[in-house]
Amino acid sequence: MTYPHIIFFIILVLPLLGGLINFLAGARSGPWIATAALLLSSILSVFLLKLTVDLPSVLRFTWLPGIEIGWRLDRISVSLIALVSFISMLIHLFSIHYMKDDPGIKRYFAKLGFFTFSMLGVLGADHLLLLFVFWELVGFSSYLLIGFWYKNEGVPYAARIAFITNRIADAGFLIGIILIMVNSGTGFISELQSIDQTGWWVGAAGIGLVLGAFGKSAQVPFFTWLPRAMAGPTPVSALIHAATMVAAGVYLLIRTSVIMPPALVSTVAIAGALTAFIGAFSALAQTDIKKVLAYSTVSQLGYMVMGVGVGATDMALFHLWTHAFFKAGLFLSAGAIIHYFHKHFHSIDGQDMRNMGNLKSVMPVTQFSYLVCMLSLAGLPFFSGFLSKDGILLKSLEWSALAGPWAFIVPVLGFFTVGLTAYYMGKQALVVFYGKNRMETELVKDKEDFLTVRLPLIILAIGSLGLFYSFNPFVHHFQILDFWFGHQIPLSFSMGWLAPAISIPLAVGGLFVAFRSYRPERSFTYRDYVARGHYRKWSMHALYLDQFYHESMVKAFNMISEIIYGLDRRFIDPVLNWLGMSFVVFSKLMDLVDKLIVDKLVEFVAYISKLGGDFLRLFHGRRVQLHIFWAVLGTILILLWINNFM
Amino acid sequence: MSIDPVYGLGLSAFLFSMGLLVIIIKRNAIFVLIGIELILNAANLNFVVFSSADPANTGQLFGVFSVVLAAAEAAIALAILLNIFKFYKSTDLHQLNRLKY
Amino acid sequence: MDLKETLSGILADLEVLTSELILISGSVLLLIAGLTRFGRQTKLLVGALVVSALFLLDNVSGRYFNDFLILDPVAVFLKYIFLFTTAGILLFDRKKHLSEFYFLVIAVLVGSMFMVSVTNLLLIYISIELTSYAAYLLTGIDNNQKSSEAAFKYLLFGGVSSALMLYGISLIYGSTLSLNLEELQWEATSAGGLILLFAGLLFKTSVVPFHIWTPGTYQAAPTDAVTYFSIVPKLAGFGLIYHVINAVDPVFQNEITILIGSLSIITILWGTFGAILQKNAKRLISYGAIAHSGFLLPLVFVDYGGGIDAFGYYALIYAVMNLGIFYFLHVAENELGDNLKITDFSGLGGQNGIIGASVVVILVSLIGLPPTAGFTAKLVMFTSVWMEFKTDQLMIWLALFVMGLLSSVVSLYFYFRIPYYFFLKQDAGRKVKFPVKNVWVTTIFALSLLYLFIQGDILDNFVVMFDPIDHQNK
Amino acid sequence: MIDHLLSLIVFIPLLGAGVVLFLKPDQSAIIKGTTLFLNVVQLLACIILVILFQKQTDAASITTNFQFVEKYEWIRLNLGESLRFIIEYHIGVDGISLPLVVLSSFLMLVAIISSWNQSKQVKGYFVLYNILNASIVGCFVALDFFLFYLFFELMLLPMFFLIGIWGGPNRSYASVKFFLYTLLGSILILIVMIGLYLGVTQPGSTIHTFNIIHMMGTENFVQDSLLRPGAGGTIFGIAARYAAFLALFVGFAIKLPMVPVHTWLPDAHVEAPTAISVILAGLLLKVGGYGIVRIAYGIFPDAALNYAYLIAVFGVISIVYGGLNALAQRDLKRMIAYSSVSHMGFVLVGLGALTVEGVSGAVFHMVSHGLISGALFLIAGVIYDRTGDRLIDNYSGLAGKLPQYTFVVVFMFFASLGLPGLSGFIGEILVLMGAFDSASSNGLLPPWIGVVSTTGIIISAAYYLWATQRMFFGEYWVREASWESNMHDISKREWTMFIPIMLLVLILGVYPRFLLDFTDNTVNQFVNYVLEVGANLMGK
Repeated sequence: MTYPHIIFFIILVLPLLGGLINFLAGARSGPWIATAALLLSSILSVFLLKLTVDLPSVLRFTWLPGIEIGWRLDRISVSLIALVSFISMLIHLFSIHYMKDDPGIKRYFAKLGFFTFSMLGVLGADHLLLLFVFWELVGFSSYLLIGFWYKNEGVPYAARIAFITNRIADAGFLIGIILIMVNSGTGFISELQSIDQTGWWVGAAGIGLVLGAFGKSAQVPFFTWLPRAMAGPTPVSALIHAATMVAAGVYLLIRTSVIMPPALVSTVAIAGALTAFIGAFSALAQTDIKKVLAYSTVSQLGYMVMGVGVGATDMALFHLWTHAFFKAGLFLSAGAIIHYFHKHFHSIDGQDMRNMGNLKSVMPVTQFSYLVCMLSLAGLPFFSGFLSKDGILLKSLEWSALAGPWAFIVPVLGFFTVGLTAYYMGKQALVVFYGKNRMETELVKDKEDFLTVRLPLIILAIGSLGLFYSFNPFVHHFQILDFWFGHQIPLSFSMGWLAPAISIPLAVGGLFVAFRSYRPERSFTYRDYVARGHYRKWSMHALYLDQFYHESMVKAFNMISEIIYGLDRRFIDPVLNWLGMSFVVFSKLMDLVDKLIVDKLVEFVAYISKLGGDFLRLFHGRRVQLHIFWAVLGTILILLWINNFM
Repeated sequence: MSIDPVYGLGLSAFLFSMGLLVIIIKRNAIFVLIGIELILNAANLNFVVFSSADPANTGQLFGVFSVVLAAAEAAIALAILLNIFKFYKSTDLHQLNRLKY
Repeated sequence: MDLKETLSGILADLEVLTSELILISGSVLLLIAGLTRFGRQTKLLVGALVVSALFLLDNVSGRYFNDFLILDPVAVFLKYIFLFTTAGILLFDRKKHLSEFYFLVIAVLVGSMFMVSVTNLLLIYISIELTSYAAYLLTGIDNNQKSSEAAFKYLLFGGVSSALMLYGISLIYGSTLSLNLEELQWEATSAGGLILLFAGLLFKTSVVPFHIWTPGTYQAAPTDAVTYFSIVPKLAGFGLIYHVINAVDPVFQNEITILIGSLSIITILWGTFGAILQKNAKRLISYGAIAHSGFLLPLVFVDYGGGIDAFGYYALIYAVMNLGIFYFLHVAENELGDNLKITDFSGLGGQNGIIGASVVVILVSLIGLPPTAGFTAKLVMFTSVWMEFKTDQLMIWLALFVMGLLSSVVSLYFYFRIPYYFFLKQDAGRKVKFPVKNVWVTTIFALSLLYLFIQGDILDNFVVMFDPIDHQNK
Repeated sequence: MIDHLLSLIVFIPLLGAGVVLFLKPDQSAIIKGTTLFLNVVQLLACIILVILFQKQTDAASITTNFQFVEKYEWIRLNLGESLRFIIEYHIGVDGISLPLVVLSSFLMLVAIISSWNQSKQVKGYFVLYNILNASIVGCFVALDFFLFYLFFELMLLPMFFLIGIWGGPNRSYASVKFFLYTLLGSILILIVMIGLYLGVTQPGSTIHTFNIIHMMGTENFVQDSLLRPGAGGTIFGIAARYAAFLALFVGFAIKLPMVPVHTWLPDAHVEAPTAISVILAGLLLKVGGYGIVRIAYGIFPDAALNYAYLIAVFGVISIVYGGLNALAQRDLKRMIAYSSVSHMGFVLVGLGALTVEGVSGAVFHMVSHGLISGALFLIAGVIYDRTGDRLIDNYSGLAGKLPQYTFVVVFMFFASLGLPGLSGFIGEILVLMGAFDSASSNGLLPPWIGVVSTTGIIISAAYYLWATQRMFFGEYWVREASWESNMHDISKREWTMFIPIMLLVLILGVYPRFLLDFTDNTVNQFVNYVLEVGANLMGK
């Protein structure tokens, strides 16, 4: 048990202990204990980072006879451990405010602690099996947290769909793991390079791993559960469905992309790009503040997966890092808004953007951090988002140049999504914070508590500033990154300037278009914006507002996004339901077969024997002479039978 | 002059089948008993006919024993029949159906 | 052979028959005692008689009364069983006609003892008739309407079958001109005669064509009479079949084996499937008894060495089982009234758990499940059938093997209806408590079945002495 | 006393039965007390057994691997001079049967606590209960086929009455069905037993024997026996040895239960009282599995190799079919019963794979399923005691009213669907590894078996979560208002049942070598035995 591992175990166990102690302690002091535990573990993780700066420390032990598993702390895992524990600490802090008057607060913090524990386990594990153990625990804790308010209608269903979708992906993941363990003899991630990759099983195992990653990181076929997971408390969405859990899939891809065959890697790239595009489009038509952020997460994850696909694993990791900060920031500000509405305007739906507006007057700090994170997400220079996203786009350009003509779809989708992202984030910022207040009643001035609300928002906002990572805003080579992720190979792009040249105008253009249609003066029209179902009526409104050129672009946008969204709501999601339903119908059939055929067989045998009984009873009638007759007949038969042998 | 044994056997076979017929057909219990006696006597006849060929004449010995036993059987049968008559007031076999299965 | 020599020979051989002689004279004394005031001690007298017969029965084997009487270990073993059963009958408490009843019981006993030790045609006929006549009277002993009707029907059926037998014997005599079966030559008339002889034997052992009388008679006759003639004459009949087949043995072809095999299969199936719908408890057990005769028949017929040992083992356990189950029915009749329906048992499980448990043990033994001796009996029986199948490869033995196993599954269904109503059905109406004496006797029967299972090899020193008499080299 | 430890473990409950027999029916407290005390003594004896058990024995092969062996001559019968056979009281325990013995005495203890407030005919109940305990433990330790068959049948009688008298509404149908199904299976086993004991003699003598170890030795077969390896004989067209193996396999598969012959399980479970369901699911199913490993695989290794693929296919069918059926159930207990069918399918796949991971996974899964399904039926019992109704749709939102109960249910449901960190996952992962490994190592199973059985974990997730969602989440609502009054949370008595099981499930989940160290050595020898001996027998 080397020295770093002792510290790692302390970091690992602290959140769990914090959660348990809080569960036992009173409702007042419990949450603070949990947050303190998280603070301690994030400090320790920074200290751990310094310890493992040069050589990774490995610990191995036999878990099952003949199977050895273990932990490995190298630069990537420790830095992510630091990220997760830091973000989780901020979320804990915010949750104290957010969940103050909720009866189940003790249960909430216990579950949050359990989640952080399992997430850290995923990051520390070296053996695929150990990773799978914590992988499932992460899925389980997300199920618990999504279904936290189990009394509300639709929440348990959302939790169940989330867990089952994850479960389906994890089944594929498990098959992949077992194939690797059985055929290559070792399951250690660090030894994946060394195994010989001939044999049919490598492809199948690769697909399994990709399946697992796509399930957890909500990529194309599996992303339907993420918007539904918004049913959980907002800090939960911030921590799990923005910063950490969904990133686990990307982390897995980064770790195991080594053994995947090249064809598979390029499909991953395309899938990532596609998800980015679909996520962005679906976010356009949303009215619920959290749904917009959820779809934007899907789209950003698409970027990371695309990054891994095109070979820019370090850029993808960096995007994961920055995305954790600004997306958590966005979600927490959304959480602050929802909490504000919940406290003051109980009757009005706190999540619907249509009755917000001019909230900047009421929540200045939230508005500031929201703005910073939003711009970082949109990818404007001087912000962290720009650095990481453009790194990926640059690499995708270079990759597509090498990969061949068909590969250009990836960068095209990537750049197009930059514009879309800028558009819907700009729209959301304008609609929520600027313009006039769209509610009947007047906004109530409410001073947010500094420590539990403002501090996390400010920290996250700072975290998503560009200069935090590199002094020169345009150069993708980052000194700070070296510190965090170890020595980076400098990006020697021949067309180093091309990516920013395309992405910046797109981002600014997207923002401008959003500004055009949701200027503060005009944002009042957003009040009766009715999307799903009556979508036609809304697109009409947008139509006469803008000139024909502009209007065709907007309507086209809405139509496609509505189709995409429709696609999601009517086809993919129902597919899973239908699958569920078919399971039920099919199993009802099975049950019927069970009752009809197999049981009836037994009854049939019983019936036959009863029939036999009846027939025999005839002989034992009452009249003796009949008996004698049968007996004599029997003897005669025997005599006949014998004499044909004589 | 000695009678050819075949005739004796033929007669006893005839008696045997008549006895069987009486047992099966007749309704009255006494006739059934008579039927049984007929078969027994057919067997006796057989014995006597066969013992003619046997120097030790064991057939006739057997005949004597079977007559004695037939008498014993008749005695027991009639005793039980008497008992039946006490209850059923008739010896008609079709009446004897108290024994439901 | 002058008279004096034969007489002295007879006198010398007489001491072999001491136990039978004691029984006969005792029974006559019994009748006389019945008339005087000693009547109350009849049970004691019968007990003394049986015990003395037991002591005087010596394990001797040989040919006596110049081949009229042939004793071998099988006969002696069966005699021991008969005497134990008679002692068992004493346990049944009987109120009316005490001395006449035991006189007839001893008559049947003596008849059966002779049946197992003769192969002479005349003595076969006499011993069968003696047993049958005593059995007819036993059935009618209670002198009520139902039992006298049953007695008369039993008599008619028995009379016809013994008449057929006599006719058969006359044919056999015709072909061999001697009363000794060992000289039988295998040709048309003697074959026919043998089959008719079997008619009488099958009647006694209630095997298929001649079993139709069993359910009616068992249902109507008094239970202790039924117990007696469901064990002693039946086992004696099997003993006699064994001796007849041994006497005629060398002449046999495979056809006779197939005939006997198919008869036993039909008997087993008839007994098992007949029992399924029965409502009356005694009638149900009678069908079970038919099935058991089906199991016993092949054992006497199997010619590989172990068959007869298996028969000895099965016969003893069959006797104990039947004594046990009929004793319980006898006790139940005293409590719940005559003509016992199975449904009458419902709800009794509550108070009298112990007697219920012992009945379950006895029934489990009748089915042939492990913890009881019934299982070892069935195991030993199936082993002999399997060994026989291996020696002469006749498919009939395999069929018998499979049918036997299937019937024990089905037999579970109908045998378990008694405890099913006893325990599972609730009928709070009647408060019935079995007297302690009866409970303890039933438990003894159950425990003896369990003990026979645990200590299987006490039979060994009985059975091991079975070396069949070699009939051929006199 | 040490070398009679095993007999002690088997006969303590019988002593209990004897003592209870002589108590009067109304002394129910004393009856329960003695039974509980004796069961605790039995558990202590088991713990001593575990302590003294040597994990690594230097035994050459599976047949000499047994410890605590006791062998006395019991019955010596001879039928004619040609057939003398001997039945011995021969018991012993090895790596595979030890965990099952400890599991049975532990679950029996838990079931006593669960049947503590049984009020109807208490004396009869506990006499039968003790006999059941003795016969189950006897089954796991018997090394003589006759003794094994004796305990195998002895188990049926108490179960028949326990379900029949103390069961639910139409209990009589369920108990008769249970009895007939299992008896049919045991008849098949009886036929093979007779064939075997006629064919096998003690080494160096002509006395036939029932000893399983001798039956495993191929040299002990008599020359003309049908079942002698290499003997050409065929029955109904199949080679004699293969036909015997199939008969044994079907006989035990009925008990397992395997899919086509499983329909007795849901009825028996729905009607059985809670405590008896725990024993039925926890132990009786394991006897089936154990029988296949010890008797069917042990005596006919060549047939086991020949039919390994068939067994695995039936295992997979059981997994999927059981799972789908569980999804369709409206009664909680019936759903759990079908989930048992699905889980035992995993055991079959593990046994079919015949790799070290597969078989140790199967044994581990049997123990873990015993614990988990025992707890699941206790859970169903908790609801049933309170409201007398088990339909899932009659409840909603119980989490609010019974928080502790919900915690236990979620814990057990996730243990059963194989959440890592709990024992269910270890069993499944080992079996799946065995299935995939066998495709490459001994080529018995194609890879698709592993893939399809992995879908099993999805289906189990589906029906467990659907049940939790309908019963425990959402707004609080109960069908009859009358149930409101006794909807109290888990009582202290019930916690004493749940805590030990949950602890064991957690310990086995986190540190499985706690159990696998015991079974590892025996499983290795077992797999080598089956593969080597089987292969050269098939060759012959």
